[in-house]
Amino acid sequence: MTISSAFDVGLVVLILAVGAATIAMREAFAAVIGYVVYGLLLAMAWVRLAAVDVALTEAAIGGGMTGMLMLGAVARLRLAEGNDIRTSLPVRLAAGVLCVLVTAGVAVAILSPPKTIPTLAPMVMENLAQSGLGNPVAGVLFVYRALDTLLEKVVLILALLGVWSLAPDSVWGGIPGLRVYARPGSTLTFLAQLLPPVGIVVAVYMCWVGAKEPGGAFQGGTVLAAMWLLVMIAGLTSVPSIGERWLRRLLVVGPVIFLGIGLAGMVLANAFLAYPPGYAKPLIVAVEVALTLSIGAALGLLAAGPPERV
Amino acid sequence: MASFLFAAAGFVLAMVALGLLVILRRPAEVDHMMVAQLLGTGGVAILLLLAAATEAPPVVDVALLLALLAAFAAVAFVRSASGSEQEIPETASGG
Amino acid sequence: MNAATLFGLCGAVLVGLGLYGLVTNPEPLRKILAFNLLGSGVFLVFGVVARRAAASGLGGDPVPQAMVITAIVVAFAATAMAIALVLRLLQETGRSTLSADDPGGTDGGNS
Amino acid sequence: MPDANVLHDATTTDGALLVLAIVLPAAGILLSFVLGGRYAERIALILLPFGFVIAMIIFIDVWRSGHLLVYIVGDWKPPLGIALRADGLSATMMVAMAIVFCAVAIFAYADFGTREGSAEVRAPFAFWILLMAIWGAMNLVSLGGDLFTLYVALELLTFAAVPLVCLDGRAETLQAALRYLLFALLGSILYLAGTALLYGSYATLDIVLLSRRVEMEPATLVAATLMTIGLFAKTALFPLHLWLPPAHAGAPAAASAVLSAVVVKGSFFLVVRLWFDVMPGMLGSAGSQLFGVLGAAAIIFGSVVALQQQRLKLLIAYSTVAQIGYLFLIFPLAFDAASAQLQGTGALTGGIIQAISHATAKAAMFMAAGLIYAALGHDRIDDLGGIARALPMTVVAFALGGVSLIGLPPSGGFLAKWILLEATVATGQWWWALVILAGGLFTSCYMFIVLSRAVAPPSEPLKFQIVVPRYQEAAALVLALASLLLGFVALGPVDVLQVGRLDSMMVTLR
Amino acid sequence: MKLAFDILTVFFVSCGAFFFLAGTVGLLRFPDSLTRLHALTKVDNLGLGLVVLGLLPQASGLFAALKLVSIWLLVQLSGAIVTQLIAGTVRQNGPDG
Repeated sequence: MTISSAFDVGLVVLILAVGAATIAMREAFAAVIGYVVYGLLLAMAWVRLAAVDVALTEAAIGGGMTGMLMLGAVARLRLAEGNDIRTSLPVRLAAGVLCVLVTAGVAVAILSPPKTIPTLAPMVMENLAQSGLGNPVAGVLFVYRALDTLLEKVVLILALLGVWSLAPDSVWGGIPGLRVYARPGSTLTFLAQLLPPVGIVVAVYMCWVGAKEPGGAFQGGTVLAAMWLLVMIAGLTSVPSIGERWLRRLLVVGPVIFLGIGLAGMVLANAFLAYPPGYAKPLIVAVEVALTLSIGAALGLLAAGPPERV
Repeated sequence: MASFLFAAAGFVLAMVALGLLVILRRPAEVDHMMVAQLLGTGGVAILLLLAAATEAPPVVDVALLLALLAAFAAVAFVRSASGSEQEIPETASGG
Repeated sequence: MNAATLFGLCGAVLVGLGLYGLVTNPEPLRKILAFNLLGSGVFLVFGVVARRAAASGLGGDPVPQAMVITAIVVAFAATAMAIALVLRLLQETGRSTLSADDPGGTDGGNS
Repeated sequence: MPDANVLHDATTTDGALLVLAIVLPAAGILLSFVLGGRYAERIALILLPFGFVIAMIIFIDVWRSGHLLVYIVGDWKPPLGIALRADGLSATMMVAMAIVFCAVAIFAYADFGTREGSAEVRAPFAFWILLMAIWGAMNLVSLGGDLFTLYVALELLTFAAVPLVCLDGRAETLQAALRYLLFALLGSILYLAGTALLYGSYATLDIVLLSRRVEMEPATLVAATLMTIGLFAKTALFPLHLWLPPAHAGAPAAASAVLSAVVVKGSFFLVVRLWFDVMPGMLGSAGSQLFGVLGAAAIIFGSVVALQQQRLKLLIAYSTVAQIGYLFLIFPLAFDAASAQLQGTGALTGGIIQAISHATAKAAMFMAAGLIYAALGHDRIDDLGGIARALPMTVVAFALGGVSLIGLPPSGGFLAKWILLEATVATGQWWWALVILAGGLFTSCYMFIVLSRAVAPPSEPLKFQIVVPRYQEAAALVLALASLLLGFVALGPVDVLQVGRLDSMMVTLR
Repeated sequence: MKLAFDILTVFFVSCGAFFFLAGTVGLLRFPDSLTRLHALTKVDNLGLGLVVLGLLPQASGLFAALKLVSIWLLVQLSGAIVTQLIAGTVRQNGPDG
């Protein structure tokens, strides 16, 4: 056994232990902490699977944003009444058997790979040059399977609308109920002044490097969202009300530009979401920049929750 | 060289795991908040070592992102653990 | 056993763990957490599929990797929506349960 | 009739219509979101008829030419890229759904219309955007030629449907929405797990390419099982139906109509795609019988529980549980023992007609129930007396919807059940015929209970909460009539459902 | 030259790993939250610093080296502030809060 595979085994054991603890833990707060740790470990697993793009996304979303969301929820749920209902033993046993079956099924599927493992990697690389991109994952996201990426942005908008629609009628168009932790002159204020400039630089870097190397709109957007939330939590900027014009525009600018370029492709290139030869890279970069902003805004507002006050 | 770096990464991973175990076994929430700290430093170190061991420079970016978000997560921890009553605007339930 | 298969089995176990938590845990927040665990297990399966199809000088097949990125973002959006629902339910009834025998509003005067 | 060209792997003329069918709703959503206020309503009311026109053109194209319509997105052919394909099934579904959407839009105008000059209001703004989202998602479900694109479509459907459930913000509906969301998420993630395994084995998720490549092997079987369970959870097939009744009964009437008529059909359609198109030879005799048993259990269970309901909307919701069961009877009936394959003829046609007739009938019934609720301020079945005199059009719509559900001629339900019964005879599986007939009997029982209460004289003078607009009643009635007259398509374009089917069969025989 | 670099790397990374060990021991042994916090942050940051120092010889160029150093600075800075924040919470809620 080489050192690297020993590392992998250790990592897998740790992932499973933390994952199991997250499920088994009594206290919700501890479970959420476990989940944040789990997100970090998973990012490492993605590095080991040679999927740095995914590792970036997982580190940013899986650990950071989801963790923040859950921690906020746990803090509020502490006010809830105790929940003493326990699932009965037979149900748990049945569920256990079911889960073992599912695990076994997936394991069998993984342990019996086809004799020659099929792959699209050569085809992706062959055609990547004409788009001018260097990052194959970005190629898949914005060239070959651009339709999925575009529609997924619509999903994000819908999810945000779904969250907003939970507000009571009286506060529609009001301010999301993000819990702020403002204490003027505190260390948090200092952090919130210091970190965002760095974060913005990192986001720009992520977005810019995405065409060539791992990174891109998702990762950059997530960093932007985290920084925005930080500034809002520290009370340095107020949480915007959801009726603001600029906010709505910011949210849709990415998908709209994406859709527009896609439709232009029907005229200027030969298909929907095709790029005119020679212009592919600048167009994709434009789409990525706009998407970074929109994703940042959408993720930030998703974490901020439905409006709670006017 | 790669094996040494892997071994170092594995060692730091083991230390982080041990630290986590210790922290999470304590009842005080203040201890729990240290998790973010531990992950920030330990995780970054592991990822940097992995980047060097596998000669994959983009992995450094993962470490960069983690460094940034660890601070963010720590704020979320502190916000969540700090007394929930005084900050909540009047619309929230309870209180 | 190579690294890819190892992580694949890890993914399989995570799927089972997440499913177990989703079915048995009565608290909605914990169910959401378990759903995320389940999701990450599925994503790992994608990662393994990508890794073992490495070719053309790439560490893995980029197509499944791109799919995972899409799916992670969708999973986050789902988590956000579910948590918003749980919190709203809490606001409305002072509790957060899914049990059918509890129509909610048992202590409406709380807030 | 379908020609011998097996795979039209190039964009066909009029293929751009398929893009339009997906882009139009997407653009509508984005535009409404940014313009806000009343624009959401205006945009939806303009775009939905367009959607109907597009669906009709696609349908006529497919019917006339007997060819698939294909669009290669981004000019990247599968497996690298994504193809959109319209076969007979998708064209038919799109037209039927477009009709339901238009009727729902008219109906909803009363409840979710905003007054001139008023500020943006929460429920209407959300409703119109979500309606467009469901429309777009259903088009994508119908046209998507790639299993991962279909996953995105499923998620679109989920994220649009869940907020509709709790649009009025009551605690019960929030709870129902949360439960629905958890079920739906579980369903999507299991589906996603299946796509991962399929990709691992065949390096493509394109439906046509997959159908050529799939082999009987462990990974494929596990994948198909996971996907099927996930889709069952989303379709609310017994015993994974627990989320449906509270969610569908609690939503506002227009939303209930969409949820019950349209949304559950989306995941059902994917089950059909998966088993009839991707892997027709994989289900096997035992598997198809199992699907049938679950369907039969749903019919019996749903009907029996529906009979015990005290409230009208819950009764209709449980009736949906039962009617979904019929859709799964097609699997044992379409199974051809000789070739050990699912045949895309007879029973499948019956199933699709059942899906469409249920969509129209159930939407009409939920609308009618919503009007009754609005007029009386309650929907207790025992206190419905006198409503037939007060709202005759509504009660007629409800009754006609019931006629289709029971399966009396000339309704679509009759045609569907007739085809299914024929298939039971042809395949010698008489026991499914018993289930179909028993289901019809149960349905007539609960319809009789409701209607007999509705025509009875009121125990005390009725106090109306609001005056029900005529056009709302008309919308429900039109849908009910559509369902009633659907049976006459037997004389017309039933064979359109076969377009594209023969192709995939020939592919698998190679 | 390469060998000298490698020796440097081994030396500094080993030292860094040792400090991580020390941090964890501190976490185990110190009696109350504030001292544990102190031990953890100070010592682990030192450990990370040494690891970064050890990896500098392996960096592929000036930009990569700069990135490594800036990551360390970022962790250092934010770590210091976050420690303050946590300590503040301890004072406010009491050590068992």
